[in-house]
Amino acid sequence: MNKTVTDAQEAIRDIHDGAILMLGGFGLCGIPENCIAALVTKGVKRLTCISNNAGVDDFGIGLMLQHKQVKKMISSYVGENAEFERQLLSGELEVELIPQGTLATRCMAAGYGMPAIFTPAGVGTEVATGKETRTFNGKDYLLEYAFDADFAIIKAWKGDTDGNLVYKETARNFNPLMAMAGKVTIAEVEELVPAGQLDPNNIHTPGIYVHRIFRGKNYQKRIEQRTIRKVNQSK
Amino acid sequence: MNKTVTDAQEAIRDIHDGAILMLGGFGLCGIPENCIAALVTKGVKRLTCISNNAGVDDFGIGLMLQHKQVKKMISSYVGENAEFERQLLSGELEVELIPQGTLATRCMAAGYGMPAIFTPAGVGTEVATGKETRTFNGKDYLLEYAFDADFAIIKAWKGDTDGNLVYKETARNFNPLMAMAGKVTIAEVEELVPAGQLDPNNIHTPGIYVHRIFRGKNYQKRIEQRTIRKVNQSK
Amino acid sequence: MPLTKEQIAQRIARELRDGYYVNLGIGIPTLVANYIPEGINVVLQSENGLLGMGPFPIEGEEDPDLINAGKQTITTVPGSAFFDSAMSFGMIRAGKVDLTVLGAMEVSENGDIANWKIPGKMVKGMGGAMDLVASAKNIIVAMMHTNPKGESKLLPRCVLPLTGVKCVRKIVSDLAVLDVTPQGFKLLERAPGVSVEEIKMKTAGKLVIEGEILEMKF
Amino acid sequence: MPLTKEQIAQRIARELRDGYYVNLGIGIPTLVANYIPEGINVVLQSENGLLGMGPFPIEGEEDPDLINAGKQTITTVPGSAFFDSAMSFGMIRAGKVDLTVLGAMEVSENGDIANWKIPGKMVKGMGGAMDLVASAKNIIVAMMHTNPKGESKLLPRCVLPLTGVKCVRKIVSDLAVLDVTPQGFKLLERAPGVSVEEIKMKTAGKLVIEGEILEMKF
Repeated sequence: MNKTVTDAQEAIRDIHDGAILMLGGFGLCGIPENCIAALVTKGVKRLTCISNNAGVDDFGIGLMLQHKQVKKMISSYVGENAEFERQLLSGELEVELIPQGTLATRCMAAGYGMPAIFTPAGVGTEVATGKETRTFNGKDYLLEYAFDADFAIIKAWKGDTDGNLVYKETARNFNPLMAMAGKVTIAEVEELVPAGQLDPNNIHTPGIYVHRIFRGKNYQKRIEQRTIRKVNQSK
Repeated sequence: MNKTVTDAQEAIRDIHDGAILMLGGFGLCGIPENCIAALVTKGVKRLTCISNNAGVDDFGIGLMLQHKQVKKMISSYVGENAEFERQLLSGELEVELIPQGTLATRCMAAGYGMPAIFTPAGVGTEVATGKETRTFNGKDYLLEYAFDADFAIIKAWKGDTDGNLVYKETARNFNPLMAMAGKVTIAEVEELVPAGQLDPNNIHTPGIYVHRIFRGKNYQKRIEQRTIRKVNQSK
Repeated sequence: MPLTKEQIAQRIARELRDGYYVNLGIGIPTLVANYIPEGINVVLQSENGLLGMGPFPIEGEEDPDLINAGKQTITTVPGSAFFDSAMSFGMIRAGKVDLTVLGAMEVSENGDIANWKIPGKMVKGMGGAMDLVASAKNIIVAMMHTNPKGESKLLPRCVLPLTGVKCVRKIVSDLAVLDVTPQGFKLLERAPGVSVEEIKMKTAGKLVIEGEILEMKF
Repeated sequence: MPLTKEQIAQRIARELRDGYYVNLGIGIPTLVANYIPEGINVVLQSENGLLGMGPFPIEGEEDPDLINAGKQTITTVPGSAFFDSAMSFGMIRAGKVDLTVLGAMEVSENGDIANWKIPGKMVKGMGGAMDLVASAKNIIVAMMHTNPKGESKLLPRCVLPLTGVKCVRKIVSDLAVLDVTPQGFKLLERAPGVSVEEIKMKTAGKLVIEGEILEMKF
């Protein structure tokens, strides 16, 4: 069940104007750098992007914003991103801000064939506006629907030719959830190995969820908040 | 955050008559053998057991049935178990049979703080009797509630003193789901190591879900259907 | 001659397509794995938490931690992955499994299936069958055309408690291959030496016969 | 003297109990990790997918794949575990996290909190805050008692869009420690040298004062 494609360009070949995309990563950690670059080069437009964050001005999804490829962002935190703010305030960009756990669980729901889930996040806030509320055991929950995305574009640490994936540390974040949720799932990995070389006990995303996989190149892996302690400081 | 206890007896010390238990395993694969033996010795009664199967006549939960400790079984498949059938037909044992995926997902829902989930399993069948049905995108789903168990009793392959767990092969099955779902979760493991010795990328159940852990002894690991092929047979 | 169980499995195996993820139920469906056509790559899912199920082990290599949903000892193939039961049924519900093959006690002409309970007689439980039939995109039933008493198992309506409704797409019995269509059971092929007349006689549900019905070849 | 940010963190750290799983928000809450009392073992959860967060790395050991929810480079302690965001918020929703410490722009006397949006001015998003406040068993807010204009941030009702309702249990500000009770903000302790009078003046919401209010000691 070989799922390999040569590169990002081939992997995203059929992503069309107006597509709904999920993009993995938390901040700039674990983002599909190669696919984002290829989407910018391809110049595909009017995208809806479901992603926890919108990158920074000159990296990650920020690059797609710079090139005005994004019609709508569905995110939980859009942080420090001047171009994002400019497009938002000018009305060029539509933005739906949703709680991070809701974002994660709506991805999981799609991957698990659950049409909707209940979460207490946002009850009593403007997030609840227009949503169905339901009480279970005296606590209120919002009904939130599974996402319906055309493509999930994710980044893993290691992958095999069958599409099995392993993530590294906190670069896992939304990647395995979105991997399960896309109608077509595209995975870029730092290391691509033949099927059989990953420990089947430690696969984070089984290959059944992955349609295309390739080894990415020239990862920058930028750090947003480089924070260090002095060597003699205990904490 | 040391969660270790000395043995099964100490681990189950406060399991009381009438308690609702979850017990991990699929058939006899990955069942908490030590805890089951301790429950039999302790003689605790009127238990409700949520477990995919009910063991065989003389092993697994079958032992607890033999000693008439079980008031109610919630399972998906109760297979070949003469004593089970006898108690069921005589009315001694209450049984709720539910679809396997529903069982799994109701455990997960408890562990993920979701009060209920939607599944299409059982729509149009007697499983749907008395349950709320809801249509999403033209397909019918049943509303199924998260389980509410006093204790989850599970078996892992390796564990560390902080309660982090790793399962082996298909002995994983319901164990990680039940681990998340118990008010008190008791894990028995084949190998217990100091915190820090398991790869944090490959933890199946994070220690936050586990309250007590101990190294089990004398595992029998019985095989229900020993099936082999001849050496020169390809399949 | 009615098909043997092996031939039913062999016929079903011809429905496999390259790249399929397939869930095979207990009994005849398990045998389908022995007849996967040359050049066709499929991955077998076992709902107890495995993708990439391999053949049964050779003697001495049985691993009690490695079983299929029928609780048989098995092996894995390269590229396999283990996961928990929630993810397993998650991928089933999400339609990631391309084909499900399972047995049945009864199938109705509108595609209902009954295979988990005989009231007052048998109460083993539905296991994962209700989840599978509620979600699979493509369901093929492998079964005998009649029960041991000679009564048809292809009915206008199921008598036994249902496992799922309007879900079966195709039936491969010992006598015939049939599609479940809005018009009823559509006869596609017959077992070598079995007449259309015999199939008619042994099918209680509505049977649609159009044109010549060819014999299966093995 | 009002407390410094470090002192607020230090005071909050005294609320930690042995065995707690704790989620620390961005800003002052992050500093709480520096003051965990001797003999108290806590495990820090970072909602981007980590249990067992350790201190910041030393120079040269920053790992871009290892960050906290504030996107800062971090390290892990022995016994740590990584997981995806669904499990992370799953354990939060299921009440497995014993204590959440986060910042606020406003808190109301009934425990409502606002900390994610200033209409027309700031739209960064709620991140995980709404999930945390909707589910945490015990929420402590770390904040300045007043905003830069000197206006109270402890209000009868929040003016800004809410993050969560009736969820805050305790506030540690630069001036005081207060519990949120059915009667309103109950003053428990005051910063060294800060008078009850000043706290009264700077608390717009209902303030409950019973008996002598002791100074915090550092």
